[in-house]
Amino acid sequence: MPEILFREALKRGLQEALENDPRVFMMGEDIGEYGGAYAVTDGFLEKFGPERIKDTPISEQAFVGAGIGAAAAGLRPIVEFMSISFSLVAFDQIVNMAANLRYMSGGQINVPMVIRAPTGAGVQLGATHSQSFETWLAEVPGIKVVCPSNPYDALGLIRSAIKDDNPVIVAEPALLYGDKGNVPDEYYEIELGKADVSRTGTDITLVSYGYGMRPVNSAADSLEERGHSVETIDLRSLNPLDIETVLTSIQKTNRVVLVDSARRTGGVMAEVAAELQQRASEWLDGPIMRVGSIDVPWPYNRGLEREVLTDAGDVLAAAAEGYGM
Amino acid sequence: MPEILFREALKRGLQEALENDPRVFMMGEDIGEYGGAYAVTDGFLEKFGPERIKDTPISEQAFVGAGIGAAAAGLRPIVEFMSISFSLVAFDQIVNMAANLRYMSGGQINVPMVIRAPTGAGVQLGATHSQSFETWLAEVPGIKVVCPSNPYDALGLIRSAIKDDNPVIVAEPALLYGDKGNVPDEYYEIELGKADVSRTGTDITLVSYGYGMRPVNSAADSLEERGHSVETIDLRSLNPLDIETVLTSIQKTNRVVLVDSARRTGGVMAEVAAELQQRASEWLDGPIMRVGSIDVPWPYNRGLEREVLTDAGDVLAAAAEGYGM
Amino acid sequence: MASSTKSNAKSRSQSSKPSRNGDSAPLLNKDLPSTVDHLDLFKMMYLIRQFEIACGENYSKGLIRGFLHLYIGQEATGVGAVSGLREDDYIVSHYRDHGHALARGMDVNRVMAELFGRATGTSKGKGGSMHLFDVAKRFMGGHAIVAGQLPLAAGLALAQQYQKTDALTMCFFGDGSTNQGVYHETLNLAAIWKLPLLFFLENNMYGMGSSIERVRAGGIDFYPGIATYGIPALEVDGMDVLAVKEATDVAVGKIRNGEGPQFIEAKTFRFVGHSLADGQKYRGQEEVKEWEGRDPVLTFPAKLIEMGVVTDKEIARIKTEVDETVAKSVDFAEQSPEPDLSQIYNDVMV
Amino acid sequence: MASSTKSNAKSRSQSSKPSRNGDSAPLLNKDLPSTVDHLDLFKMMYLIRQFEIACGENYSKGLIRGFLHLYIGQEATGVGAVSGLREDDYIVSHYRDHGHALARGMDVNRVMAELFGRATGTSKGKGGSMHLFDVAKRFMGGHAIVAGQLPLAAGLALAQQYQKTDALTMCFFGDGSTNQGVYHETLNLAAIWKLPLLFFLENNMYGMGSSIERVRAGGIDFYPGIATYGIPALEVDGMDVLAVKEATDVAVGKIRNGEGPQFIEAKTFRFVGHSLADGQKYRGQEEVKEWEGRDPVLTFPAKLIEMGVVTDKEIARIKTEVDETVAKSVDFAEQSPEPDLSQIYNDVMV
Ligand SMILES: Cc1ncc(C[n+]2csc(CCOP(=O)(O)OP(=O)(O)O)c2C)c(N)n1
Ligand SMILES: Cc1ncc(C[n+]2csc(CCOP(=O)(O)OP(=O)(O)O)c2C)c(N)n1
Ligand SMILES: [Mg+2]
Ligand SMILES: [Mg+2]
Repeated sequence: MPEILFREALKRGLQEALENDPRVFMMGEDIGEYGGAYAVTDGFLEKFGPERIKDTPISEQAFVGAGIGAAAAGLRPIVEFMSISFSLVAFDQIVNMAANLRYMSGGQINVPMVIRAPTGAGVQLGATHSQSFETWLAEVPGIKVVCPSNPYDALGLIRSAIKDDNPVIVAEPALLYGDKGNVPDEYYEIELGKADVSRTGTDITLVSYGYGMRPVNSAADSLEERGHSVETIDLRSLNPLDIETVLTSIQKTNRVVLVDSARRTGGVMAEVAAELQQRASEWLDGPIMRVGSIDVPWPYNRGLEREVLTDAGDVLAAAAEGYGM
Repeated sequence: MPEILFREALKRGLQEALENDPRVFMMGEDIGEYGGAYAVTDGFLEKFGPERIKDTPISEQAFVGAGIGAAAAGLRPIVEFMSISFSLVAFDQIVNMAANLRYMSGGQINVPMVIRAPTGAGVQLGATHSQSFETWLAEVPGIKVVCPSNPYDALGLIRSAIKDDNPVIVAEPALLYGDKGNVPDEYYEIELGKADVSRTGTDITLVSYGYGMRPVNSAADSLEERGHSVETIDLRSLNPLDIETVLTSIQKTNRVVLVDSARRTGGVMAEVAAELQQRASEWLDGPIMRVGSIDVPWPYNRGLEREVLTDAGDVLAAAAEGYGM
Repeated sequence: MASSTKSNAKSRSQSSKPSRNGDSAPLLNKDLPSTVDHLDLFKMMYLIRQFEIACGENYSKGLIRGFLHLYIGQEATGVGAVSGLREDDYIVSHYRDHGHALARGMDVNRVMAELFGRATGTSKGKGGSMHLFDVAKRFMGGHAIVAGQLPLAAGLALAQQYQKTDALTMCFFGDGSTNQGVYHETLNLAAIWKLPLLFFLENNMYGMGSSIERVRAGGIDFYPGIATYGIPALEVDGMDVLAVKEATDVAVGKIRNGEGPQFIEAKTFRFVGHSLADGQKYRGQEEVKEWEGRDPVLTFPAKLIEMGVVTDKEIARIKTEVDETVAKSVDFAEQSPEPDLSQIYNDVMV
Repeated sequence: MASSTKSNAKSRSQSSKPSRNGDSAPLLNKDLPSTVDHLDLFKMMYLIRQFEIACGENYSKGLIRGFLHLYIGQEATGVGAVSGLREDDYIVSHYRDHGHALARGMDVNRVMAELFGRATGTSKGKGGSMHLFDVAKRFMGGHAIVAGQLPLAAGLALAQQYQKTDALTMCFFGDGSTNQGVYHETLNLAAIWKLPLLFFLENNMYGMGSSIERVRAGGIDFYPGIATYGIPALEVDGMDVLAVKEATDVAVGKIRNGEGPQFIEAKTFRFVGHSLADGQKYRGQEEVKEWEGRDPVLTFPAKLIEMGVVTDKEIARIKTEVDETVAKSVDFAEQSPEPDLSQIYNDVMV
């Protein structure tokens, strides 16, 4: 299988959709002439023209809302935030409009829209630019949220997201755009709402998604070096949340560490932990261990930021504390 | 102790502050000439004048931001949202500004501001007007969030909130404004971040806050009628979260039901459950039971809305399912 | 015709204070296209009025709940505006949406049933008064976050442009909503993309308890500032249904002609409180009385009779018919079933 | 003086395209108050330029990280504007804030240390380039959400008004930020409350890769539309430090005089990319070259020398001095300790 970059995988999925479905178009700040803040849409303007690659003003509320309207009218807009940190100014449109329209109208309106946004900390952008608001959006009934951790999933998920008839948020970990991974030339999709058992094992289950899979994979390597058999689960989708796959794994391993690269408090893993303990406490050899970034605004300084951000050491410490591994 | 209404308790706290501290002033939509959407500020304009009771345009971003600026300059603004559902349009100011300013400036700036907002469902306002965004704000480092369940707490908490040097959100359950309760004439405050053991018992602990205390209290009555001794805990503060008080209670009762009137998924009780199971699993006779409103957009129809909203029956069902009570 | 109508609309707007009686501006324009049926316009205005009165009554009885915002006083605006549209045009409204919905031809029974929260309602009882929808009629809501509907309308217009139709989107909003930033963002977006979007401002002088003067710099006229966005804007007397229709025709013509977004500001007034919870202590009753003197539901038929276009009898007949329609809609709503509890889980996702 | 300066500022702004050389507008106004020290203005502009160059170098070395937005080309604007303020006035800026911070007199060493993320930085290394603060100097940030700083500035001005001082707040923002709704909300709020707020627009023709023409209806001039809010607005040549100072003096005078908010639009240009990650494929280098011909750091001292106000030597001496200051600041930053990890938990709450 050819190796490609995370950003290239996304680009391939977007390009296919633009080529195959005339209802698909894109909107966002500097996605056209500038080529996209993270170069995902580089060259699109030349290829698809300004009607389908729409550079927008710095008006997130207006252009996200316009995406919702265009979707309600039967188009399939793909809207890009330059950072999920900027999605806050448009939260009302996403939460009150995109998510509620179908319900409030008694099922009359669909909003087949994709919202893409780089997410997460780790590149020293400071408190206002390093956030992970997909954890909030994942709690809103009416929208789906996915977050890929590698190029293969990025392509598979973006394909399914674009085909889905609901609003779908694709949170793209900014630290991963330059990561490489194998992606087949043959067409495939990844069903939204299905977790991936990315490594099978019998002694402990490590669960994460997005950037969090990096510390998970590295911690899994360390644990295996020490002779433990590790199962890793990549949630891939934050809403719907595939608790079943995690439950099944725990019934085998009886140990679990939940890992989030977003802040620890209140995030996705709080929900997973709350749900697991209610449904699987009998299977567990110890408490469900939960790891996340430290609950402070993101600091700029490199050393501080790295310390705040979840790393493999944190995962190992949790495995040790919870299960003596 | 004299009985007063929830809205009168809030009013008393606000009025005291306006009388005693010239740095305190209020801003919000229709708080002046109209008298406040829920009549909390009725008569204030006449008493304190337009400099201190500022009617604002429907510009939540601007006037919340202005509150932050005024607080940074040493005043003590109290800002009112007409509904916490409308806070979304100003989320950027609250989350990126109010919460981060102190950290980003290395401790140079304080933001002693209070944001008040009616919250919650139950009066048939439909999907856009019935939300409980305090559960999100409670996850943001740098701001405090409280949510009173009765007039006594409303007064004690608003007093402390106004005196606090941090941004404090006071989420006021809209369904409670007309509730009566005993409030002493003597001055008292309630420390932010301290839960209240509002009823002591030995068999089971029911935990909630805000409107959720209504189903909790009524479920507790039913359980006691059936001969169980019930402890109830009112969190009162969502950030900081007083897990210790809940832990202490569980060590005695060994049973717990967490109750939220906001949606079940991802809310405050997910965090409480995740934390409790990690720290108290040894004390528990069964899984931590979690109850919340159904995860759908809020419907308008009365019957549907009531079914979605957490009630005493849901609490009792959880006690039965989890602990056979 | 277009240009004469434009100046007509503008001249009529010199004073935004209502005149002492409804005579100062020509109420009937003989040049009107024959397709406009004056009786239909009256009938629709009267229907809305009676519908709203019935809503108020049933709110008092507790059969309608939540927030209820009535359109009483503004009928000429909504009816005149919507009468200028084609079936394939979209309409977007805010929470004060009954008038727009009825003017669009939404089923009276089903709208009333929605307010009663019944299964037969337009949103199966899930939306309520502030969230009316009828996609078949291209009535795209009913939106309750102030100004939140504006970008949605821009998106609908964007789709119409993208699909290379000459259909357009009409978006209603109130004076108060112009203080939301997203209003300005949408004006700009519509202008740079030349969207087929008709911004329709219903300036009823108040946003809840706030008179324009208290919350807006720049006074009570909004249309002059729209030039900043390069969007043509005009003002019209919102109490005069024919003037509103004329102004709308002009703007609609320009949009279909590919000239991009247009803006109409109708000066109008709600005769009642903001919602049923409003004691109106922020305004004097003289002001309300003055505007009530121009009530389109009274002055328009009076004028029609005076000019010999219709007879007393015809008006009386229409009223009887409408009264019956409204009464029936209340019966229909009352007799309709409540939604089944299983409906809670439907319509969240596709 | 005030009124003559006003027309002066306006006349200078006829063309927003840069003139082929810097001569067309009078660079030096003999009527200037004697308190303005031309050499100080030059020195500050040169300091900012050299500081920014040093930042770029240390970014390449990986010693400064995150997003880095340089002020190169816009020095005359920030220096001219800030030189018109008193010590008790507040300044609020956006992420392109180094120039404003230095012009305000913030410590060069500590600013550089902040960019290096060191414990000695103005925010102890927690804020970085986009989040500079110095409350003692009333420099209130450094804000990285586009337009998010505007309501904060309104609040500071509100406090100044509430406290019945005649101090004011100056808020910088870029052309791109006017497309955020909150900008409009703030203009309106400032106007209805008559806040002592000076809106200072640095129109550098681009918001990241987007030229104004592509993202704004209504063209490249912003100041005319401000009349909609009833706020006096004027345009000034942002490449001419004295013109900027004059315009600022006029606006500041009016504000202290109780006339409410004022608005200045300075036409300027960044000679470099939006941030250090910008390849500038969205614009031609001729345009950049043209503006570089008006580089205030070159044309201003040249003019001073030509007019005999200073000598070559004095300029050279200043440059040497500044070069040393900047070099020292880099040394200071590099030698400063990293913050202790315990600092993570400090400064979250009081
Ligand atoms: C963002 C937001 N803020 C506040 C409200 C509460 N609110 C509902 S209607 C209204 C007044 C709107 O006035 P206007 O736009 O003039 O419309 P009108 O009611 O006069 O038709 C307010 C403040 C809201 N729904 N949304
Ligand atoms: C709400 C928001 N959207 C997008 C961005 C990303 N962004 C940062 S600066 C910028 C361009 C701003 O341009 P302008 O206001 O003209 O200021 P300049 O950079 O030219 O000084 C953009 C789009 C942001 N920081 N915040
Ligand atoms: Mg109004
Ligand atoms: Mg710019």
